[in-house]
Amino acid sequence: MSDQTSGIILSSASVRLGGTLVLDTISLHLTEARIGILGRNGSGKTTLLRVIAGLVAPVAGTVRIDGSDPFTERKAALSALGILFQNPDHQILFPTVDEELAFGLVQQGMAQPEAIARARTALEAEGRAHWIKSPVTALSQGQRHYLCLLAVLLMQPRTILLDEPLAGLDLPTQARLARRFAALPQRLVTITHDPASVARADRVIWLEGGKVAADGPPSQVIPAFTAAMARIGERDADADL
Amino acid sequence: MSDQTSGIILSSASVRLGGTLVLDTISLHLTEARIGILGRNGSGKTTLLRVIAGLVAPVAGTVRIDGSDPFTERKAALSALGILFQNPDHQILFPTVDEELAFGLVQQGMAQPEAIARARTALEAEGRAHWIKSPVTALSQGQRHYLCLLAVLLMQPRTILLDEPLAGLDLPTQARLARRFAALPQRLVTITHDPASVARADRVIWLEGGKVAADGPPSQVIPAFTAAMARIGERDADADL
Amino acid sequence: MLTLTSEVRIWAHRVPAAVKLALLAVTTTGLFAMSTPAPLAAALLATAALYATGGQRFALSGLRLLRPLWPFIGVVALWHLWTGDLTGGAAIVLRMVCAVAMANFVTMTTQLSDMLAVFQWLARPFQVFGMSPRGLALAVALTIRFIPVMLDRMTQISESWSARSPRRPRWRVLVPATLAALDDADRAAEALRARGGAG
Amino acid sequence: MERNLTHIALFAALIAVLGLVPKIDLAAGVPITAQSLGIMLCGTVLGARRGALAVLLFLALVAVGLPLLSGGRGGLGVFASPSVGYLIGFPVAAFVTGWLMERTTLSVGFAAGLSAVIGGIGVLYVFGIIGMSVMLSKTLPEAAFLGMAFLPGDLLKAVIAGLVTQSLARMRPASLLSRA
Ligand SMILES: Nc1ncnc2c1ncn2[C@@H]1O[C@H](COP(=O)(O)OP(=O)(O)OP(=O)(O)O)[C@@H](O)[C@H]1O
Ligand SMILES: Nc1ncnc2c1ncn2[C@@H]1O[C@H](COP(=O)(O)OP(=O)(O)OP(=O)(O)O)[C@@H](O)[C@H]1O
Ligand SMILES: O=C(O)CCCC[C@@H]1SC[C@@H]2NC(=O)N[C@@H]21
Ligand SMILES: [Mg+2]
Ligand SMILES: [Mg+2]
Repeated sequence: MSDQTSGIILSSASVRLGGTLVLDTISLHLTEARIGILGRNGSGKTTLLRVIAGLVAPVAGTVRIDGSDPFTERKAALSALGILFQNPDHQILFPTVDEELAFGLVQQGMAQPEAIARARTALEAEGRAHWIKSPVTALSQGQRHYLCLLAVLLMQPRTILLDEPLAGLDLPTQARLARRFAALPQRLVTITHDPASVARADRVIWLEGGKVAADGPPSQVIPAFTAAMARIGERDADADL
Repeated sequence: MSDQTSGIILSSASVRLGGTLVLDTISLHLTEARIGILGRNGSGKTTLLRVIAGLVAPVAGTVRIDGSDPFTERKAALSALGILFQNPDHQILFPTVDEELAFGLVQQGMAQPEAIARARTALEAEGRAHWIKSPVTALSQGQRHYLCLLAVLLMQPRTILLDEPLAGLDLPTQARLARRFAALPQRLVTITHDPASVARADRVIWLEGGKVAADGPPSQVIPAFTAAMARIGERDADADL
Repeated sequence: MLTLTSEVRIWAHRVPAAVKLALLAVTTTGLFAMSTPAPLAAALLATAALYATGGQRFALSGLRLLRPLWPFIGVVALWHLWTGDLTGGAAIVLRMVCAVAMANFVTMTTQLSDMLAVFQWLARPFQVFGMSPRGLALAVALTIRFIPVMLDRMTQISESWSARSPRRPRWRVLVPATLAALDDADRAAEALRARGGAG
Repeated sequence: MERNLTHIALFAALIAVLGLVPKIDLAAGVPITAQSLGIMLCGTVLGARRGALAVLLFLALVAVGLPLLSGGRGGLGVFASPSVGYLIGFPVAAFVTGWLMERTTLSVGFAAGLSAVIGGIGVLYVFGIIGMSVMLSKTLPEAAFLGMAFLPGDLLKAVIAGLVTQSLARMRPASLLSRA
């Protein structure tokens, strides 16, 4: 694969949801190992993730992941991308841990018994073999988050998209998950409204009203973002709150 | 009302949910204006809020708000306490802003037209008169949060319980809401897992496994909490994640 | 989730689910062909014997499953005492109790997954309507997964109501609850697509 | 495709959750239950096809042994009980309710209430009453007499189905698949 087509490429991509233009002619070529997407509530971060993952189609422009269209070429997209949604309860589809873990593998063409066996091996490797038959409702929120991560990792995607991966978790759990993320060999795209959590990324993109407001190394983007947020926070603008 | 009975009093209160003891003989007398409740995920913070608000009954011990039992004396509890739940989507019950705001007033015995008029006045005072007929779904998450707060304030409770009031909101919105909270004359009980947001409370209570682990001024409780969390976060304990 | 499959394992657990279901269909049809109490009583005795082969604990839990039939037996008895047609009444009660007990026996001795497999096989003709067996399996898993989620949501919504009202919410929770179901459905669809879809 | 599937599954779950509202046992062995409201909502919100499939899915789960009928009942036995007519009628009722909802241009709330009365009461009662007459060996008029005990409650449920559907239409018009 040439350098021209590898990575995540958006060319003048726009997304319209329920009549409003949520992403407005975004062009990006993402190849770095650790990418952060910063922005306020409603700035279009989750929508950017969804269009990259091929969950919505752009109304204009194109999206290519390693050369293929994630919306139409689903098989290719599955091995290219995994997503960790913000809320594990929006991601978990099955009543028990083993079914949840096996599902993605079966989707990739593995037979169910083999998929279950692989899920078991993965859990054992993580020291959590006792989870295998647990109902997902018996896991705590942090544990459910972790389960979702395992399910994504099992599918061995080359890139993982994380939507506010640490929101709502307590500090020790945040620390542990952050360490786990840091150790992953995959490319990570992390969405957040908290600049601190992308301070060590290779590249940070600041979204504002569906457009790219800034794009560069964290040392450059984060101070600008923080200053802007502090400025807005001081005002008591009606429209925003 | 004597000092002995005013405020929020829990005497050896225990709460059992689905067979597990979630709060274990808690005794507290809360009279301060700004109270913070800190704790990890699953430590029982939300359950403490629910038992104080009379939404669940303790299996042992008693709860008294200004002398009355919030579980059985609902009328008294409503004027004593308002709650801002963590997720506004679980709190908003009506399709439009005016209905949502008027609901609590009608429940307190006001006639519907008068309640709607009061809702309108309140929105005007906040510079948001244009919201009055809006469908709640047209509001952003921060705006919905704010709507919930207004709905609680309209009922003029003497104490407001806030469950993770800033979670998931962007920094400017957090700054504005925090200012709004700071300006309220009511007693505020704020639940959080983030020590920074209760640094300026009069009193901080640290819950751990359904028991009070520490109770005192923030200058004393917060450093201990932060240190403990950092210590736990460094370990990679299986059971917790 | 709790199922009605008995935790006391007996010989009938080893009989293939399809065989049990086929036998059940035949015997139930047979029951409805009988109209006098004597053969029906014999059938009920045979059913009782079937339960007895599972031991006391098994038989008792089978008896518990018949409890919802009591009011029905009462009304039929009264009705037929009043009309004087006692044999007719006896036949109705015997047939009902026997049919329900036999069906329960199959339920109690069949694993959920085995039962589902038979249903998937039976659902194959529906494929022409665009319902794949795989889709059915997915839908079943999703429903079981979301029942507790939805219950939680309902509790939260009623608490939000109770926090502002001294009255009970009653049917009013249905609006936000249905809305939550619709939103959950949209999010689950997306999560499904993110991992390969329903195809 | 995925959206159809998840909507069907979530509404099957909704019917199951409504089974936790306490039922009232009546002498004829068929309880007064909130689940018939769930049947109506499947039709008014999801429309004919998806609504009926959601109900079929729910019934399949009951049949395979999950205790999802009101009062924690389930298994194959309930299909040999006096309720069987109603159970068979459930998917048909949801279908007719949804079909009417899709076809009328009346205001949403009114259309939903009316569809629920015709599909969720009229059509359902035909099945239910025939079922009771067979299972209880009663004549049709006798069975119909027994079935009338449900009428006040079911009319109330139809009104609720109308109100709920109307509120949904106001809050999230795009979600009302029966009118999409
Ligand atoms: N289905 C929809 N119909 C209409 N507008 C939508 C829809 N989904 C999202 N939006 C709007 O698109 C904008 C961007 O939404 P998005 O979820 O991408 O924001 P975000 O940056 O992820 O915000 P947050 O930090 O709150 O998660 C928001 O203003 C939202 O209201
Ligand atoms: N209905 C229930 N049945 C059984 N256990 C429950 C129930 N509700 C809560 N729990 C358990 O009680 C404990 C405390 O729950 P609670 O919601 O009060 O925690 P929390 O401190 O608010 O956590 P978080 O920060 O995640 O919101 C958790 O371990 C939870 O699993
Ligand atoms: O739970 C069951 O056994 C199935 C019950 C069917 C009950 C029918 S639905 C229409 C009518 N209205 C009620 O409230 N109950 C019956
Ligand atoms: Mg988002
Ligand atoms: Mg909580």
